[in-house]
Amino acid sequence: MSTVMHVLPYLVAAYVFLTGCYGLATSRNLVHAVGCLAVCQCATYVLLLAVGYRDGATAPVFSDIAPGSRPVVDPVVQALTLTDIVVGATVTALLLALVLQIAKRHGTVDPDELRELRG
Amino acid sequence: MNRLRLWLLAVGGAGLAALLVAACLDLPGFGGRHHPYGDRAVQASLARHTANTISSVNFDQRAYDTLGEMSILFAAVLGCVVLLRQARDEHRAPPEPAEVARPVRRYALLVLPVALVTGLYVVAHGQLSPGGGFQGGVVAATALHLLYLGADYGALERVRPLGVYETSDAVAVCAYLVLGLASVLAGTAFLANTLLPYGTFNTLSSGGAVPLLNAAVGMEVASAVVVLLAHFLDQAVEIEEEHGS
Amino acid sequence: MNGWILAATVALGGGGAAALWGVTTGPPARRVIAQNLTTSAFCPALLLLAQGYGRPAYVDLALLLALLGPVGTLVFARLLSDDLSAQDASAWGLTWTAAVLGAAAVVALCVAVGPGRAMVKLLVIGVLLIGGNVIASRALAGGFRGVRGG
Amino acid sequence: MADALIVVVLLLVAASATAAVAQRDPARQALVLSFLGTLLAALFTVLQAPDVGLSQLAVGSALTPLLIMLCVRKIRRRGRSKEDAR
Repeated sequence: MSTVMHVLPYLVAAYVFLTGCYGLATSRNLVHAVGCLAVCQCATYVLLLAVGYRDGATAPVFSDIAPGSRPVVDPVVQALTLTDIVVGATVTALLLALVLQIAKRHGTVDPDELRELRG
Repeated sequence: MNRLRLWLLAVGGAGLAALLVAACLDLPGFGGRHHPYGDRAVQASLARHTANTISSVNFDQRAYDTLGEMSILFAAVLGCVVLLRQARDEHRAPPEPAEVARPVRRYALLVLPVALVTGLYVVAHGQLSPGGGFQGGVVAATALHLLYLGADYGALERVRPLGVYETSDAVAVCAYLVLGLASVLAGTAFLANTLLPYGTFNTLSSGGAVPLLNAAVGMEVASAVVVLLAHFLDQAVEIEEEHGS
Repeated sequence: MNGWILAATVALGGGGAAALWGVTTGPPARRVIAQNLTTSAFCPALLLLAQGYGRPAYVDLALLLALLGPVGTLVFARLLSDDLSAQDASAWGLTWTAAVLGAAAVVALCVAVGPGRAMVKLLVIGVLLIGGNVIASRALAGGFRGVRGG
Repeated sequence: MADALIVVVLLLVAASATAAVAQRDPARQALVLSFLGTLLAALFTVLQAPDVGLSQLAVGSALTPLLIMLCVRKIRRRGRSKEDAR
């Protein structure tokens, strides 16, 4: 159990990332592709937080516990993940705006049809 | 062509999967005790009387990175505004008000202030309990859009003078920069948290400049999300293409 | 470790698996109902986790979910109203069962924390959760008619 | 006990990520993504990161689905008005 437990979160992160990549590559709709990219981003959150986890520890937030009374998890990766989520959300918004612009200019959101239009 | 692409994807994916699994097996085990950066970050945060260590990392120890994050958000919103502007061959057609069931309308109008206050609470307690400028800003901005969901788009447009939100977005980014420059003028590094007294641990005014930077980020995020959603809503609801063009 | 975390595990595992199944299969109406069920399963689970870890600060997560979960459902109810109006998207039995389970969790937690500020916060979350879910169900069952234009 | 909880939530995350990719219709995918966002918030709580959980909740439960659904509606409306014009 314990050896599996030591790598399981990382493997789940890798699996989620690869699944998102598969969806991204085989997508027939650009809006769906943006959703798949969001799934890829989820993998990075899981990986970062898994690196910072400590068994039996709690969050390094001392509003309701005394400092030093319990072991705490790594706050640095949590701050990184927070930035990651913000950037992920803005990337999603910007890409969706681009998709809308493509739909307007070319009349389709299918990447294959778009390639044919290009000639 | 399509078969070739799938084969290429399969080969690349298998290679990437093998590399990722090899990397995972070599990573320090999940739940280990060795977190040198984390321990030092907690000590630094406690030395500056900030109860929420994550806020301390974001707005004190790595405040410069947060400035980068803010500028990404600002630039992304700017990009969306440019991409989603009303083109020359489009016109605006005010939508007909939707028929919303009365309980839903009442719920939206009742929860709207509650959600706004919750957003402000999350921003204000960012340096104490879980939360902070980003989370609270998104909640407050989402709360405003209950007006669209529960009433109709016209009601939202009346309480949302877009220019004000665009200005406050820019003002918030400037405030963050000015706070950083203030510490340079005081003779320390950019965004160094040495200017203000650290205050009493676990009170609203503790942590030196952390609450101020937190509030600036909260304001920026809230107005950025409002501007962003406004342009998407305009596109989805109001702007129509001219026929026969 | 303790019963609270066990209860949260059951809520997250059972409720999560059921909601995932509902969200991925079936007609659109059922998927949206399952999306609404997500909030009513996860919000009590987050409350139980806060109690199980002994961290009152974690309660904020449940508060935010109780506020924003129904908003998410309203988004779908409004923007999918064309698809939903063709089918019957009401599931009152399920809604009230979820409401009773959520209320039971909140009452159990209130007994555990005792009177005080924490209890007031728990009660607020409970009211928001149950009210939000009932209203979201109402919105799904034909709360938006004729949203063609807007 | 804590490990069992983490395993349960991680497996659910893997399953719902697969489901999100497998749904080819954007509107249906948005439903799964909103579920995934809430589930990730629960995972982050279990991994003792309430701050991150809060922001995932704020973004994933309402904001991202709203953006995707608005996008879908705009594209659908375009298609409809094109057909009307024809």
